[in-house]
Amino acid sequence: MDSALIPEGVKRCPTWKFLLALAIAGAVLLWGVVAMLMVWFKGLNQTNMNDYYGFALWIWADLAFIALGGGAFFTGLLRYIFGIKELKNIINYAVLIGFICYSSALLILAIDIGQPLRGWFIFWHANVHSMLTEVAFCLSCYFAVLCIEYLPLVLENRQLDKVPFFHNLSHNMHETMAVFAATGAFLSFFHQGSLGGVAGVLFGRPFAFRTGINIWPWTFFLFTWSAAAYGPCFTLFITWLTEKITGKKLVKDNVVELLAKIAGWMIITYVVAKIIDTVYWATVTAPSLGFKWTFFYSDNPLYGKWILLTEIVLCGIVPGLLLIFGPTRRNPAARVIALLLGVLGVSLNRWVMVLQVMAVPVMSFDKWVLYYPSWQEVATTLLPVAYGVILILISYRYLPIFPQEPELNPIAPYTPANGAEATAGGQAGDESETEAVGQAAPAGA
Amino acid sequence: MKQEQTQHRPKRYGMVIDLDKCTGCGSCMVACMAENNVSFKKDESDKLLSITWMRVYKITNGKPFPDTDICYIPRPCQHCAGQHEGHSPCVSVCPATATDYSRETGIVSQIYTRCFGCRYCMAACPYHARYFNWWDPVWPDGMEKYLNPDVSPRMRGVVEKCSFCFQRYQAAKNKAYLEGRRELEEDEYQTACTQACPAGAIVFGDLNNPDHLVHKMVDPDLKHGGRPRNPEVFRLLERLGTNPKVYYKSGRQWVRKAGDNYLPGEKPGADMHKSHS
Amino acid sequence: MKVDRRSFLSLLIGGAAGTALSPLPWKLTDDLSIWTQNWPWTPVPPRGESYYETTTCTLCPGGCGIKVRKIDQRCVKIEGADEHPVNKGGVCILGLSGLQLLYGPTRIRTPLKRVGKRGEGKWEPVSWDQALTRLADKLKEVRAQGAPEKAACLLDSSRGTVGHLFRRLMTVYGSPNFFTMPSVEDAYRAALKLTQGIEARVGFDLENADFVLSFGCGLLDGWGSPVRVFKANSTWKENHATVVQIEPRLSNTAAKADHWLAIKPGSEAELALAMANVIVGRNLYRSEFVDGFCENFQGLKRILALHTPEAAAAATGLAPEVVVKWAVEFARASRPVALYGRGQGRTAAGSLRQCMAVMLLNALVGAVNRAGGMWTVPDYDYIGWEEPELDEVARAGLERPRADGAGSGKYTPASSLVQRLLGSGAGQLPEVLMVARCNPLYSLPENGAVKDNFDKIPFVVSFSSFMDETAANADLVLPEHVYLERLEDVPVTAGLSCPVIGLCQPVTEPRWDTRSLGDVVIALARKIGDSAAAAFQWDDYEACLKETLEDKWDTLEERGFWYDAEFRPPAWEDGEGKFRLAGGKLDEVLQADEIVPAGDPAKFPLILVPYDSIRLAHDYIGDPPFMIKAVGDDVLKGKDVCVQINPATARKFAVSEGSIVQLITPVGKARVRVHLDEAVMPGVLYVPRGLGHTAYDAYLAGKGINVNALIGSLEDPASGFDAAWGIRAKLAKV
Amino acid sequence: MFPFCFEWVWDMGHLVFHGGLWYALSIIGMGMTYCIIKAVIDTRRGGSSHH
Repeated sequence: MDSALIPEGVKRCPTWKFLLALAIAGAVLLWGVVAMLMVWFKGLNQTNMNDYYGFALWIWADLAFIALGGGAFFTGLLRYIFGIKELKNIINYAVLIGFICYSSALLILAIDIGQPLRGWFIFWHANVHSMLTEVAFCLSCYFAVLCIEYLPLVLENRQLDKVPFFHNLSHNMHETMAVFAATGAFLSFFHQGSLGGVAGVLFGRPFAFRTGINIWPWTFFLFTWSAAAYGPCFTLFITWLTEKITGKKLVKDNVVELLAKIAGWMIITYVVAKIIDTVYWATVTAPSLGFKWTFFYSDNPLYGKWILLTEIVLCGIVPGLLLIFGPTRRNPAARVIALLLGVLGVSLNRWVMVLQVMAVPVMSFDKWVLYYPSWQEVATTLLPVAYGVILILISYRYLPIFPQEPELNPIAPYTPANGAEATAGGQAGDESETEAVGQAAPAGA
Repeated sequence: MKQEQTQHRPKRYGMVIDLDKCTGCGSCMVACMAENNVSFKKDESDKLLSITWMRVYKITNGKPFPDTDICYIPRPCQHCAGQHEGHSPCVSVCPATATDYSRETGIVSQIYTRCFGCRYCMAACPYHARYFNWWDPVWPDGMEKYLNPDVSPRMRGVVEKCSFCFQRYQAAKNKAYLEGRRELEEDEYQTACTQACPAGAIVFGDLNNPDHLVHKMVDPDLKHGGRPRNPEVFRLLERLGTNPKVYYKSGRQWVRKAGDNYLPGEKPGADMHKSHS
Repeated sequence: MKVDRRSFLSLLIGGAAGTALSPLPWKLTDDLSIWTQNWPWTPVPPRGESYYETTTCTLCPGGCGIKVRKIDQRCVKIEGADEHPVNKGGVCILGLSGLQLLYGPTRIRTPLKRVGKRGEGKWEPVSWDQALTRLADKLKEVRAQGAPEKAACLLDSSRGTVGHLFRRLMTVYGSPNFFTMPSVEDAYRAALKLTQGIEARVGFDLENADFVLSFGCGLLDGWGSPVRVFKANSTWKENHATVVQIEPRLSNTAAKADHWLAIKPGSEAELALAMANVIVGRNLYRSEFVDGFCENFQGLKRILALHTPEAAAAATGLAPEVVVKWAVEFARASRPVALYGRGQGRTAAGSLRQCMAVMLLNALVGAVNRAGGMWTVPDYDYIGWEEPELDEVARAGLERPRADGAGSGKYTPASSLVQRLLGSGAGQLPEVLMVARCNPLYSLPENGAVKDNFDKIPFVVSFSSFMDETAANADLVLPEHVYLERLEDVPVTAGLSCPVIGLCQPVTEPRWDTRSLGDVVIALARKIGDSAAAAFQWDDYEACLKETLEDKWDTLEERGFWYDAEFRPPAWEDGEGKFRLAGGKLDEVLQADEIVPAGDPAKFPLILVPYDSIRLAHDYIGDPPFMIKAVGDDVLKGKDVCVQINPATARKFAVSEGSIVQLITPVGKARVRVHLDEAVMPGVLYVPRGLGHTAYDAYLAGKGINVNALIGSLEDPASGFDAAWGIRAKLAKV
Repeated sequence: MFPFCFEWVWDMGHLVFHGGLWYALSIIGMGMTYCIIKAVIDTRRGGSSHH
């Protein structure tokens, strides 16, 4: 019944299945919305945060989402500025994922603040020396860029594209995309970095504090670098997941492998920098403040040394090497494991830089404090995930996200004419979709 | 640079707490709550959710009975000056300029109506001197009558903290102005906790003024962020470079050592004067 | 159709775009943020003229002068009165919380008559006239039976005009049963009578002492007049005086003392006597005092002979050399003083033997009536009312023995033994009991027995301002003003060295339909009529007060207090007085048995000792919300009180930090939370007083346990005072 | 944000920050303006560009 909206030359699952998937994701979304409203109306007492844990799950989610969404700016940078043409086949999806990540981060920020109705004070009364101000401005601006990057894709929907103005606008935006991508990269460099700076400038928190260049602590650069390294991992991982769920190949291997290779090198260079940073911090910065680095990992099993090892070795060196070496990179299983480890690694890094910072006592007579989130916090964190799933469901169904999809999945027997007919015919299209269901059903359920 | 509102020498209001005199009685905490309209809940036993601008920490030397010893450390906001005047851990991070460092008084203020509750300042403060209003403040029926009109009760969702009873400074300045004076006498501006302390353990005044008792007790090295030259006086977390304006005095070595962090085997004071770049 | 939809959509989109571009969203955004800055449910305290009014705090016996900051008619802050001789500007945590009591919801707003079962909380508001008539009728009924001694009253103390009005009422009514709540001052008074043969109180010239030997006194935990002692402590620090705290637990006092002697609980008297032995044995006593003004030194020597440092070492757990060392240091100090009174000293008088042993130490070093020492301070004598005319019934009633036995026979040293009466149920319970300014149902040890005995009293009247435990279990409540609303004299004792009378004066209009207690007594006497009415001829209480304080009134009104700064105890050289060191009743006291905590050590391997904290009010006043907020999480966590236990003991009994256990004693059991603390002696458990209220509001009620429910009372064999300092206990799984 | 706030203190930070911010904002703004205007013109011309 929605076949008129489905892009030309591709098959989509039947509507009922699509609606079912929407309903499932919608239920999670609804749960999150209930929690969100509770938080807005009753206040932050709905969380398990406290005066020692002013930053907790949500800030972690923000940092993680933005790091994972870093695939958008970095892929854009590679595609439009460095001119790596192959990446045009994945850039759409990178933009979509980035869009989801950033809009989610903004939403969570709006929930996380004690006075959401005054949230705009961060712009109005901005303290330009605060890393968070920089985050807010760059994040908002970059989100605007993401909207600009996502808009032409929306306008390419078959029906919208029929409107001449939309068609032209979309075309023009494509033409100027390099400018936007460059601006996006510029903004991303600063907000990803500022997010790193958020923790790194805390000179009252020796676990987080880093020296650096001028006003920028080393975490500033590490965060940008890690977002560029791990963001594409997330893009690739979600692409793989989408392929598994739809049961279709959507992006050609050469594209995936190219991006994976770049990510691999980025990860390895990042990890080297991270190790240098960690060693310097552990041997110079922390001791100068009176702390032996082992102290930070000494109190409880959660924040033991394992967390540092996991972050750097298991989720850093390992995926980096797996993606650099040709044989493992080309092996789909090894590649996906590497991507997953990368995604976990950057999330773990953000976790450590937010929650472990809060856990460690600074005054010698203070106590370690551990925290677990309330269901409201979990629900509101899953809300954007559900929202992302819904947006992907809709976008995938109605927008030509994967340029290589028709070529990789010809509607048998594929002829340009047949494709045109199928879309016009409607009934025939539905039938061919029924066939596809068989493949998609297990993953979809 | 911001123009000084007075042609006179700027003030650096600070506090010295004699930990050997402090008895841990808690008067300072309640004096503060009463003066500053601090709210309370039915259960305040979770100290991670309990707003106490002035919090009295109980510390121990960790030795077994009967060699064990305890000491109380009253902890108001430390009113850090930071590495360079005004670069307090919290002031530098607040995205909305809702907390500010006064170059006239050295007091770190909090603007409740501007704070939007991001809690970054709380993450930045190593002293945990900042508190968030997780709940709407509710006074039991009738008790709102005792609220002090000089301090506005805070609404849910904002951060609050000790202001060195800034309202008292304003009142004293107003009074002095009406009397045609520009300078305040030492006893004209005292915080509620200083005034209430039954042991007289808290001394408050202008660290820049050599006539004030705080200056005499601390003998601050103003070229080095006000570092105390009196060997019995110390500041909490001196090595972080926060340069607080709350000083502590104790004759007990273990108490002074507890004020900062030291590497295993490191002697207190060895690295006191070095701070990070 | 298609056109319609398109135009509808256009309208919608156009409208949205138009609205977005108009100033409306900006205005709304701005308005919303302004609204959050003025939420109507966040109170805005009204402004007004700011000024101070001075009065006297009566929340504890300390007698501090306070000034109340007011904004128009509202009281907004309590601060210490700078000029006041007791507290010199300082103010304690309870004093600071006073406005929460004034304005709090636990106030009783009008006289109440019980309508449901006792303690059920069902009341009927009645008028003052109805309430007084009902009480007067009840009293007349009892008197008509010819048994006026069956009416009794219980006050915090007999001091001041209000105490005397009550006492006068009981006298003219014909009842000897005027009770006061126990305090260490009772023991000091008894000891003074035995040693010097005078009725007076004890004061300490703390500020001038240079060596303070404290036998478990919570000097920094609320002992005496708390703010005054805090200030004295700071003076000691400045003057480099030595403070030695003798106590099994590292209390705040012990922590701040220069030396902490952790002795086994209950062995204080042994230690004091052994120190006396050392001082005598080494000829370190001040012979000019002992030889000059003391009697029966030989008798004392004989008694002390048994109390060797070795014997004390066995009892206290200290090494004999340590006992000797501190005895020598104490004796060699130039202005030493020894202090008695466990904790705040407001729960029980304690062991007279221990009090006496401490007093003897003072005598041996000559620290009696000397600078820096223990002073004999005459009782306040400004109340010089004419003796009332008694009728036949009254005379007969007064002849009858007191229900608690105090003042006669074995109990001669005591003036009031309310614990004996209400706890042990030793005497005949009254028919009518009037309770004012105390909360016996909460604050007397052996709480369960007290409650049972209370239930047997047919008619209980409370004059409390607050719905405390006693008021909640009364039949009639006649609420008095709180201290900020009333006019009254406050003669301070509390160990002050100089006489101070504070004036409590109203700083605010009464908030509710309450009355001054003095007026209530006068009105009650009038209602009773006959000789009672005749004995209360004042127009009202204010007239009575002014008349009584005639020569001091102007000073009181002007300064808020009357203070005899020049007071010095009479020099021994000038008088005929002697200090008796031994003989007769003294020997009996000194040779009385040690107080051993109740319970079978085999069944109850541990000892439970209650402790006092300055942050926990445990007398008549319950902790206001501010104070409860200041209580540490190592004392109260959620609804559970923490029992302090040494980690070694915890290991032995397999309990760990934070675990919930049953604390069982021979008289009761309760749920507690384990807190490991190196500050307490192995084998001894500590639970604070002041928690476990069932009355008051949700800010206080139901938090922790009332340790009085776990503690029994033990009669001091020499005086009848309650001398229990602890009880045998054990821990069990919940 | 604005120099008329009472606590305003001019320093390098403002120049750097606002410089970067308005640079980015103007590029985004000008880029979008260009795209929209060009799309309007293209549409007026009746043409439909191909891609």
